[in-house]
Amino acid sequence: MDTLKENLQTEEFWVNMGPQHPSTHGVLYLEVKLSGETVVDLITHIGYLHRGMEKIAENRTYTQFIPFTDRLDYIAAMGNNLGYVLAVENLMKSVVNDRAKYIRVIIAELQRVASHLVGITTFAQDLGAFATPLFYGFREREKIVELFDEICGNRLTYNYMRIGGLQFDLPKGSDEKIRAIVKYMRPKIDDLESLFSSNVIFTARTKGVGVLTKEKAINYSVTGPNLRASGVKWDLRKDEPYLCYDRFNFDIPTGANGDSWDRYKVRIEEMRQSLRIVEQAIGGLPEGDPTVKIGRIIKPAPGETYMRTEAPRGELGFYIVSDGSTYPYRMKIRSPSFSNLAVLSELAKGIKIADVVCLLGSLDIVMGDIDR
Amino acid sequence: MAVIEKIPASGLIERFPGGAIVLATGESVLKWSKASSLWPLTFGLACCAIEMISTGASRFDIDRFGAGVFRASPRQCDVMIVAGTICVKMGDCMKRLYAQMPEPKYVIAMGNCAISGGIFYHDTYSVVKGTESLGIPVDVNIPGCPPRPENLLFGLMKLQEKILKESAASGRNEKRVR
Amino acid sequence: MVSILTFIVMLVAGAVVLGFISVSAMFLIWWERKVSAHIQTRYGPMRVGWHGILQSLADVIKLLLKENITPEGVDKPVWWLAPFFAVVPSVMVFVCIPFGSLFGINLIARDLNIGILYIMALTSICVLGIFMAGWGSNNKYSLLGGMRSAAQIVSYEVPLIISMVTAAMFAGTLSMQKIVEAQKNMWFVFQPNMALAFIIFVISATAEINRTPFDIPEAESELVAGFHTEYSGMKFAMFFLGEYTNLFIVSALAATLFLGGWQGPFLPPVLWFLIKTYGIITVLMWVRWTFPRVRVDQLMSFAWKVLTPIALANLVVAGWILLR
Amino acid sequence: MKNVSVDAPEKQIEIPKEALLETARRLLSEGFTNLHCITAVDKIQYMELIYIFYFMDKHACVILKTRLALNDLTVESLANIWRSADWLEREVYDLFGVKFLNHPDLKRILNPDDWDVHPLRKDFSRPDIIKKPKS
Repeated sequence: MDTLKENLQTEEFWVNMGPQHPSTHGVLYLEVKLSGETVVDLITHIGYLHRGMEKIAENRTYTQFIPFTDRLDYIAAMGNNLGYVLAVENLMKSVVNDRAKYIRVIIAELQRVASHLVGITTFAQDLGAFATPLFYGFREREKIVELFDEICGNRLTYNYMRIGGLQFDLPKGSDEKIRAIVKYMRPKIDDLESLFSSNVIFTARTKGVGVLTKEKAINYSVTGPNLRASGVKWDLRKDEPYLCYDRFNFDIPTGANGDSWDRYKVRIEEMRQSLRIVEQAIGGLPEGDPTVKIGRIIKPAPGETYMRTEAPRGELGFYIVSDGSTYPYRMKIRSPSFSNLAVLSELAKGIKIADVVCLLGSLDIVMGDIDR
Repeated sequence: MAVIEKIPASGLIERFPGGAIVLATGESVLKWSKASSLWPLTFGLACCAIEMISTGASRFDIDRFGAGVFRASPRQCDVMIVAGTICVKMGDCMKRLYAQMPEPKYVIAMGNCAISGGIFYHDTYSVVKGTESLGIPVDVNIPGCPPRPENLLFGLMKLQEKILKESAASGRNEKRVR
Repeated sequence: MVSILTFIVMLVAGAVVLGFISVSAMFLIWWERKVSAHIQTRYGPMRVGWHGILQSLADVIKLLLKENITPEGVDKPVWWLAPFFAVVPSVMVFVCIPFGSLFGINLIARDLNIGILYIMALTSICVLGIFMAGWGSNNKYSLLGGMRSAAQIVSYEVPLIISMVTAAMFAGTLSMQKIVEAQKNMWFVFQPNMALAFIIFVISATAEINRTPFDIPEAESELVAGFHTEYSGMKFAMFFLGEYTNLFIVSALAATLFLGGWQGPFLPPVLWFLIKTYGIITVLMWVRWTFPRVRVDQLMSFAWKVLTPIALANLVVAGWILLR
Repeated sequence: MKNVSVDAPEKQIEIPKEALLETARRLLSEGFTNLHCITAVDKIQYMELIYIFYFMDKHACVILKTRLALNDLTVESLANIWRSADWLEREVYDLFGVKFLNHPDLKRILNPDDWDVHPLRKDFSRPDIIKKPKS
């Protein structure tokens, strides 16, 4: 036995996950040091989708940059549109009329539902439930995408919000369609929840995996559903209401343990709350003309602004420095996934390689958002 | 082992009466099989990847055309759907992935970014200006930002047409990196 | 003269078996794509033939045409032999699977009197193919996949064999044909402790053939494609062939050992056998497209801490029932 | 609409770069536990670093600004206090070339490791960049 022990050697080895890997949500590159199945060390490499958005912003007028925000977090393009136009409006101190605000809220919340549907179902895909939940999620998402397609003419990159309002008003009859979507979506969300929550394997794979404590989450500046899953009741829609979120009733779901299960649960619950907001907003939709009133050339006074909004993946901030010209002098995009991903390498240490995939899926990152 | 260049013993078959017909049928069967079983590589780069998944999902269902088997390993794929912006850092990985695919292989450039850099053509320092500028030959370009799933399906059908037109043995002979 | 005739019969039988295996595997692949598609509310292959029935044929011809890459740094003999090791044993198992009878001929190549033993011996070799593929590929994903597969199959073989032994005990024989005949009056699955054995058998068989929720050797979201990451073209097709042949075998075994094999009223025995087998296969597919994957440590503890004790207890109960 | 703009003057503190670490520690002890964002602005004559802190329970926000001379782009790192600063500082280093002292792992994050340019500086140019014609 002793000679066997002398002759046997174990070796830790590095495995490269990505940039092309089925579960890295795009082009993330993880260097994982494994001892058997257990992760000893994990190094995250990003930048494989770095498109230089911040440099482009310096060479585009304020309006011209709106389409680029679509391509940041491409699963929730409307959320980015909204964050950007709010930041510029904040810089210009311009006010938007009520109808535009309500429509923005409706659109942003429907986008949140669509984004979480993708987030949850890709998470299930990462856990090995191959394709079925993903396709269910996409089937449901298709309803919302279809509506957006009708409203603004594109399925994924909308370019709908404008500085000072919206590109178009809602087309005729869309409030009925939105109501129908809310009605359709509620039982479907219950379905999805029962598909996952009542599954023993799903529960066993997610509970207690990748625990992110409250303190750590704040220290890493993790935001969005991931922060709330760690038990911090923090949602900009409630805590620093922008648009007209203060007029609606909704709850902020929080988790208790901050594990993958909680992150999934919080997202499910958030979808329900979003539908609640949509329902209230569509009920109280004021009359008016939400289309843009500000002229084509936008020239904010010199100054700086930082505006953050609650995008589906967390707090999306735009730091805009204006020098008084039609081009921004500098634009920093503080993207939620960037900070959310930073936590991965610490949480991954000591867990199994299969759990890394689970953890990554539960953080729900989008590479376009991280690399910009 | 090389690709099967042509039907084995084709010279011999041709000498028999009616052999040419057999050969022609055989060749069209081979082309048919290549065209109706295009397995794509799971290679989502950016925004277009979401539309690629949508194309695979219930509503559009790329599997109807036999192209629904998304393989994660480049060794088992036939077509690389370049779905998204190619960045400088990713360029080398992409070349390697393309080289790792076995012949015959095809490339679909999905979206403007994959064709030319698209919306990121100007003013940026880290975007490769399209798939072809990396030296990867493209069979079908699908414009759009992102193209709708219908467009991707149409592009796939165009690729199938192209395969059915070319001779069964055609393959590109690049130097391969293994 | 007789020996030549026997030889010809053997050749024909071999050709029939091989033909059946490949057609069955192709059908199963198409069936799996259709089942999964309908679970996912889509159609699946539609364009080649009626409802895409020729899809697998197109896939196979295409894979035959593909370039066969041998990556640098592979352990060549091991790498080349692995696909054969994955396929050949499962083909050999067909020797003693009782398909029933057609026009008075018993459709079983050889009714070995140690049938179950023979099958178990051969199915254990399949893991060798997977492990060789993992080891020879010079790829860390493949290596991990191969290691996982070895650990998994060794663990799940224990409950699998124990549950098969339960059936053999009730039948009082190891011969497959006789086991079927022993179920003439009642299928084994209708006895409570045999029903338990059946469930254990199906679970561990799912693990044996690496299907979801136990598909950790090829776990796509972790290991890209697991042990066959580096294989292309025909070698990859052979792994697929092996996988679907194994799927057929375990379902056929479950049908034979617990569901009365080819026994059944009205319909010809062959049809009964195929209905039962494909029924079980469809259930396994349903499971595959519904469940997530378990983690490797959960998988192991489930085998050793849950399945094996239950199977053992079940065996003891079966012995007590028989001795009573 | 409650204004979440942070450009109100009382929320901005401009400090010399030597005082950064000390100020940051004081902010932490006062309850500003969340270092939300770090960024830089190339003001051509000097480089401005911007730190955004949040006190989540009180909804308070502080923006720290510090100026760096172009010939001395070094500043003390906060990554050992706030883990979120780790990647954010690496990003600033990558895009602007500001060196953070005592950073645990200061290397490029977005751009390829072998680059020696810092693209978000105003004087950055590369021959392969195609300028968009101004309309």
